[in-house]
Amino acid sequence: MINFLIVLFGVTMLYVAATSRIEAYVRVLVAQGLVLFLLVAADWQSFHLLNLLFLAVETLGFKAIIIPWFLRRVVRRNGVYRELEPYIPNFFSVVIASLIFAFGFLLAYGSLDFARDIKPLYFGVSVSTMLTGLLVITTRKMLVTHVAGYMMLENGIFLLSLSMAREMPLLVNLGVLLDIFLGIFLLGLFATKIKSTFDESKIDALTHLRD
Amino acid sequence: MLNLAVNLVILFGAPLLFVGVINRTKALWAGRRGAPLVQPFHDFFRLLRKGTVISDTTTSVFKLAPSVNLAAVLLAGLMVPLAGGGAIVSFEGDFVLFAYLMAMGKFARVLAAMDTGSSFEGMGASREVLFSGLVEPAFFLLMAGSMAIAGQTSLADALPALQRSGGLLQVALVLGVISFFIMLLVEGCRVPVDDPNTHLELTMIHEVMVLDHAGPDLAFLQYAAALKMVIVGALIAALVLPAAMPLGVSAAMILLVLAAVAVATGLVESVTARLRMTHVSQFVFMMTSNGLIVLAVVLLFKFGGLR
Amino acid sequence: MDLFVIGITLILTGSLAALVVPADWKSRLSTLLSAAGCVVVMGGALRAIWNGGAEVRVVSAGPFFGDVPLVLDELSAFFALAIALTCLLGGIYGTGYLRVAPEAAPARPERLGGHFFCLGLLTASMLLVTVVQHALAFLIVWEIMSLASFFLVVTEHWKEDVVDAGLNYLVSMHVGVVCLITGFLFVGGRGAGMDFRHFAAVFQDPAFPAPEIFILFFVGFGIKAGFVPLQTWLPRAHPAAPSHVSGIMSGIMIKTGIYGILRVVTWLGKPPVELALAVLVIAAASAVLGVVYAIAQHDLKRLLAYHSVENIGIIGLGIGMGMLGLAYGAPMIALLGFAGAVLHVLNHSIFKALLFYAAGAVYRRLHTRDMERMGGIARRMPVTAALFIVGSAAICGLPPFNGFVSEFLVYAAAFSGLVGQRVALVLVSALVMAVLALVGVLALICFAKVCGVAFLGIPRQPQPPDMRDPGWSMRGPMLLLGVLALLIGVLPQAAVGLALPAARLLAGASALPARLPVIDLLQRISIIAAGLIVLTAGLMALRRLLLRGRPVETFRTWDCGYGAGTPRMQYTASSFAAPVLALTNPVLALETKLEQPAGFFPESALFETHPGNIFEAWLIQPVVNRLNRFLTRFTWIQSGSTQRYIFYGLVFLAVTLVWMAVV
Amino acid sequence: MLIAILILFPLVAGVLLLGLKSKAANVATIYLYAVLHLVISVWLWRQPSSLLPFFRVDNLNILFLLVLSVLYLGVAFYHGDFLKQSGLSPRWHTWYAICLLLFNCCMTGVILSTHLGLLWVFVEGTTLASAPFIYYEGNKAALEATWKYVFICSVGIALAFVGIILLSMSAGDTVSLFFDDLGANADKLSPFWLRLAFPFILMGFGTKMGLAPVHAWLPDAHAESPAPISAVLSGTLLNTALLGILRVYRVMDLAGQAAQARILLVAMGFLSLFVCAVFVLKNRNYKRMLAYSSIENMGLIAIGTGLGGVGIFAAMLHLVAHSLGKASLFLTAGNILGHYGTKEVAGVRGLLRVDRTTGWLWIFGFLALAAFPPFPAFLSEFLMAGAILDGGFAWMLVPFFLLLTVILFGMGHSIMQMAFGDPNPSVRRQRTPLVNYVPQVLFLAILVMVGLAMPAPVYDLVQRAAVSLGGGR
Repeated sequence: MINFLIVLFGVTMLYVAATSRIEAYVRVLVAQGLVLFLLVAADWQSFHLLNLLFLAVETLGFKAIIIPWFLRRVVRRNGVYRELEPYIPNFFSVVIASLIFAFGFLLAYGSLDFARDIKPLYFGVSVSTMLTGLLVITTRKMLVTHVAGYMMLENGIFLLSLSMAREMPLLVNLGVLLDIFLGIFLLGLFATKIKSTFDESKIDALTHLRD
Repeated sequence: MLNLAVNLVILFGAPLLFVGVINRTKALWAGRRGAPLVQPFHDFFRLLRKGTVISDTTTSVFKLAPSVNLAAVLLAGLMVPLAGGGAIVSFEGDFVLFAYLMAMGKFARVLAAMDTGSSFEGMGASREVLFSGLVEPAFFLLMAGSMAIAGQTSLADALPALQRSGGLLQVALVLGVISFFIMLLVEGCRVPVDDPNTHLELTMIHEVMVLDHAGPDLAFLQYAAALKMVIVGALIAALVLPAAMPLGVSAAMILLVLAAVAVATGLVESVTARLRMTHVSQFVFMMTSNGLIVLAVVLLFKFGGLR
Repeated sequence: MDLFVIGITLILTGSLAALVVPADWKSRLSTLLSAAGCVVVMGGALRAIWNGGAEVRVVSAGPFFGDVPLVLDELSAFFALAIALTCLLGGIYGTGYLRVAPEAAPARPERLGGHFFCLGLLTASMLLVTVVQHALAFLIVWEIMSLASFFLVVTEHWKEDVVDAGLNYLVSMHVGVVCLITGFLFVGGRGAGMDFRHFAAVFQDPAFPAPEIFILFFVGFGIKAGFVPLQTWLPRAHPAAPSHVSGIMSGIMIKTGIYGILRVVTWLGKPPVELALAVLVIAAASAVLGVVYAIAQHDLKRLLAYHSVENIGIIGLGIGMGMLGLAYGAPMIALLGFAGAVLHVLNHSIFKALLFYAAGAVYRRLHTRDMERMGGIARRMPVTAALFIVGSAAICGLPPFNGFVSEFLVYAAAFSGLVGQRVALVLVSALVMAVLALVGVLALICFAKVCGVAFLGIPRQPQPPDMRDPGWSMRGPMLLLGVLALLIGVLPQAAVGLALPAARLLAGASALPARLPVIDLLQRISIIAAGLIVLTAGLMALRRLLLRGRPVETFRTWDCGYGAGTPRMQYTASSFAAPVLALTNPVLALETKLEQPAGFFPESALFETHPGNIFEAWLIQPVVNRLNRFLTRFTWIQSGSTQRYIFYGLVFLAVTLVWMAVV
Repeated sequence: MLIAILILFPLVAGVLLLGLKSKAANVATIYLYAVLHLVISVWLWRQPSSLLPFFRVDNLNILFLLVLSVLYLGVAFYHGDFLKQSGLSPRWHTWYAICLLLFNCCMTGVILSTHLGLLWVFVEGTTLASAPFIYYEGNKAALEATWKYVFICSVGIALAFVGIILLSMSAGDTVSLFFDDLGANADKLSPFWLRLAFPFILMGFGTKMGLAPVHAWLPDAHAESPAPISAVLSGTLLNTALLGILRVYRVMDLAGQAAQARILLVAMGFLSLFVCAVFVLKNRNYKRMLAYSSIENMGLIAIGTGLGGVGIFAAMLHLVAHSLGKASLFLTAGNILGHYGTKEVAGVRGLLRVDRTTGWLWIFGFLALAAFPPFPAFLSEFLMAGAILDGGFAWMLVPFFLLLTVILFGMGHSIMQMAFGDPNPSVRRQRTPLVNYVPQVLFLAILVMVGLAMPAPVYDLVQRAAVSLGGGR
């Protein structure tokens, strides 16, 4: 069950790498939020109640609802629905993404003998998620995509922090903190300022400071 | 004491006679009878008796220069080997002082020339410093050669060594004589370097530098010029004459050599034309190349074992 | 040593006073104090030289630096003497020089505070350089010296060319100090720590790459001293600086580089012959090229700056002969060579300062350094002109002035090598003599040109009404320097006596006899020098006698009967130098502007020569350009695109992760 | 207790100021906190203490703390006039003050925290608190700079977090993330995870510290933010990030895994030197130039740390030298901007004629950074070169000094062009009160004191810090 969820999580990343429709990214974020929630719920016994509630709010409310809703609003307002001319064709990004995943699983496998008490699958998927998130950021041009990619990176990290089998509330909560702070901050800045200052929300608009 | 006296006489008496000989030679070669040998003495004393005309642009440098020049050359003269195989003043490395005293004289002459603000004299000065400048390194190379052989470092002791050792060094000797002769032509401003009795300022060197001097100043300058020729002539004598001779003989020999040199100068002046200014430096540089060859020969002789 | 410390304290208080006291007292008070300090230091130095042996005082300077030894031995003392002398006179001259307002900027007295502060700092740091024997402390003092002089160079910072000069100077000094740092670290790394007194042991340890490190030091100190090919800062900085600063920098500051080299020589022990030869080659190149470049200049102060390169070359020849003597175990040659070098340091500081001060006096009146616009100065500024001519004669090494003495010592080293039995030594000595002669000749040409074109003849442009000799604060130091130049020339024994202990220290020649034969030679020289003066006087008297009662008229210069000669018809500096430049063109990178006169009545014609500098053109510029091109090839790094920035991170992460995981 | 004041004061004061909305109160608070900060830091220096298990003063961070306080004091006083000139509305004025307080609070937190996670939180806090300043000018460029700053640093921080997770993996469930704990049980850590963790942390905090190749945000941010903030950013923020790296590096060292970490640090250091050399040659904007030089100096510190031994001492000394020197330069740059109204080098000529004090401060600041005596940067670079030589990498001296010389040339060129020459007559000398000079003079004076005759206390400070990193003289 859990493994299925994790694999599902990974697959969503492949989908992200494949598609060029921005709303798809948003949906993926929703899906990932749900998956993470389920994962948290799945080993509920390793968290005490307060912590559990906190995580639930974070995953379900924040990751799966608020941010996607926010991003969608931005997309709607911009009226830009597609990630046109990415730096590399989607085909290649799929290839790279799959390579990344292969690497991730290899790493997981390699880490088996060092692993004191982590879940290799978690580990592999989370690492590859993070890398794919970075891949998305570095290959796509729309700012909103960047935010989405960053969120995926966050999800990967969240997954990684979950991958510690033993209870690590501190770290997990720190991860949550990270989400909330920077997520809000980035989005705030992005939505309120950049759109009003720059007419189009392509990243190219932000390449004036150079030497 | 006697030695000193004889040498002083030679040193101070010979110059004007030297010029006389040269002029007489030229005259004879040109088929004229020419002026008597002592004519230069007459000219000299006539100049001394005259008043003088001084350019209104000049400063006291102009007045001072002839005396400085003459003093420097006289003192330089004290170091050249003369009769009795010794110089009046002689110590290790005196050749350095000798060369720099000559240079001091030149410096004074040149400043005096520049002081008049005449373009001709500037021209002459610029040529003078260059040509007689090219002489010095060569002179030092020759000295180096002979010193290396002699193991002595004063003019009087070093120069005779070349012909004393004989053998391969005859080459060096000949080259040395040639070089010193060139030096004489340059220092004395004779053809082919310079033409003492041209009348076109543009082509003069020494003569144009003294254009504005008159009276005693001119006398000093001309006497110094003649003295320089005698000094170099004496160097040649020191090269060719065997060192140890009784005083009288060597005095006679030296006068003989000087006369020969004067005649040679006159002949050269009669048979050759002056060189183009741009070629003079090559001509003078021959002396440097001679110097290098002499040095090489000496090294081969001393260390290479070539005899 | 006590006197030394007291003197330096006085100087420093003087320089600090310049900052605090009210404006109109700044120059007087600080100059007074530093002058007093200099005098005290001279006293200390003289005592140290006469007592002989090294006076040591160890200062403990906190946990970081540890104990800093101050050592005043014969070498340090001699340099300290020269430095104090030059700075003493330079400071006094400076007060007068700065009183006249520099053009284009009001010399408001409070602006001078910083200037005199730097002047005092420069003096103190130079003096300290000669005694501090702790690597790190030495470097600090050294750099402070460079900085102080840098600020003095940029005194007139509103002029555009100053930017170039200042930057060039700063960077050159940095390159130099980098070499020094590396050298000291190499030595210190061998367990010697920072104390110079342990360095000799390191250098003489066979395992230690002494020659390489010596070269490192030579480069480091040579940049300061101005050996070719690293002298490019020099002809820029000296013209840019005010004249008293030029005098001090060119007269003595660059000699601290010489001091450094000599100090390293004391550690070196018995150098390999190749090293000595290398030094000789560099020195010869510096001497010849320096003077050749000087001949090509029209800027009076730049010309003098190039002559510093020449004289550094002569000093270098002395050092080279000395090292050669050490290498061949011929103490007498070593002694003479080093003595010549060390004495020439003092002599050059005297006549070069004199020349710069005279040039400064002229500059203050004419506000130009271009010789082609001068001429006829001697008639309005006779004292200045006379002193400049004296300086010229001295720098050309003409008797009866001091330049001849030190050059004679170098010659003496050469001809003592000449009579030796080693073929290499004979050959090298002969060549050294030839080079010295050549340099002397070229110097003579150069100064004949300067004196003739700038000071004698007719003014080439209308002279300002206030065209007269400077006031006593400027004239006094010049006169004193002139007298010194003559004095050392006529009585060389005393000066040589001061230099010999240092030379003995360098030559390590305890074997040598107490009374050296060279002293007798100096007796003869001083007799002849005196004779020259007396004889000249006699001839002048004779001349007057002859002319008594005879007509002495003045008339215009002979002009071939063409009655309308103009000042512009005089021989120009360019034309005077042209024959020489024609011969030396290959090394000059000379660019000539020539506009041939055309037609029977040519409207205009033009002939100008602008000397370049081959080392700059062929050695330094290419390197700089190549580096520049290489670096600018990487400007894509900062392309402004966020993705790319993050991509760098990604790549870095990937690489390091793999590396970490694999290795 | 004292530490509590340091951390809590800004929070409380911030709330109050929000209520008051009075400019006077804002400025007063800024001053008060600055003074308080310095007093307390000095006190803590004399008597180290700790708050809970989470904050403590030890030999390493006291150095950072003191630098922070001294620098912040100067900057705070510079603000006195700066805020008056800025003409902010009371609301924004207040927010500015609050952000400043929080920013400083977060940096203090980073410095004092004993727990890796906590340190990380505070680092993140610094990003948040400082971002508004970069947007200060409110134009496109400012926005772009802010976006890059926030986004790139966020990614970096996130990766640092990954590093922390990996580290805790290697720690297993026996060892906590307290530095002492990690240090004490370094042998129990699993090397594999440790080695995986380090690159993440190095990159994460390295981004914040501005080490090449993850430096890219730095020039933009430092150029866009107002002068006093640039001073803080460059003078202390970078140090705090460095502290994070140092803490982890120390753990690696104790765990015997440092070999590669060292190579990484040195490599990044040289890369930073290179980047600076590339851009300082052709720079047009003098604030960007200063930013690049920050990259260079961080690189030097990284090199020193990587070399170990004396190198670490040199790095710590260089940290002091750079912070104060760079801060004074940035503040001076503020004055220049005031006079000339442009950040372009080309637009500034004859500074010495327009405003002598600023001109000389500009030059001396440059000399302080260009490692000329009597400034301590000279000593640190000397020791660094020594460390390179001791490490047996003599060849490394060539690029080291070559790059430094290029940088000296590049910076010196711009600096002198600006300081010397004749000013454009249209340039008007703006009113500059004393507080715009005093801080720089103070900083430079401290530097001269340190560089010329390093007092024993300062020496101990640096030496102890170096020793606690396993180095020192």
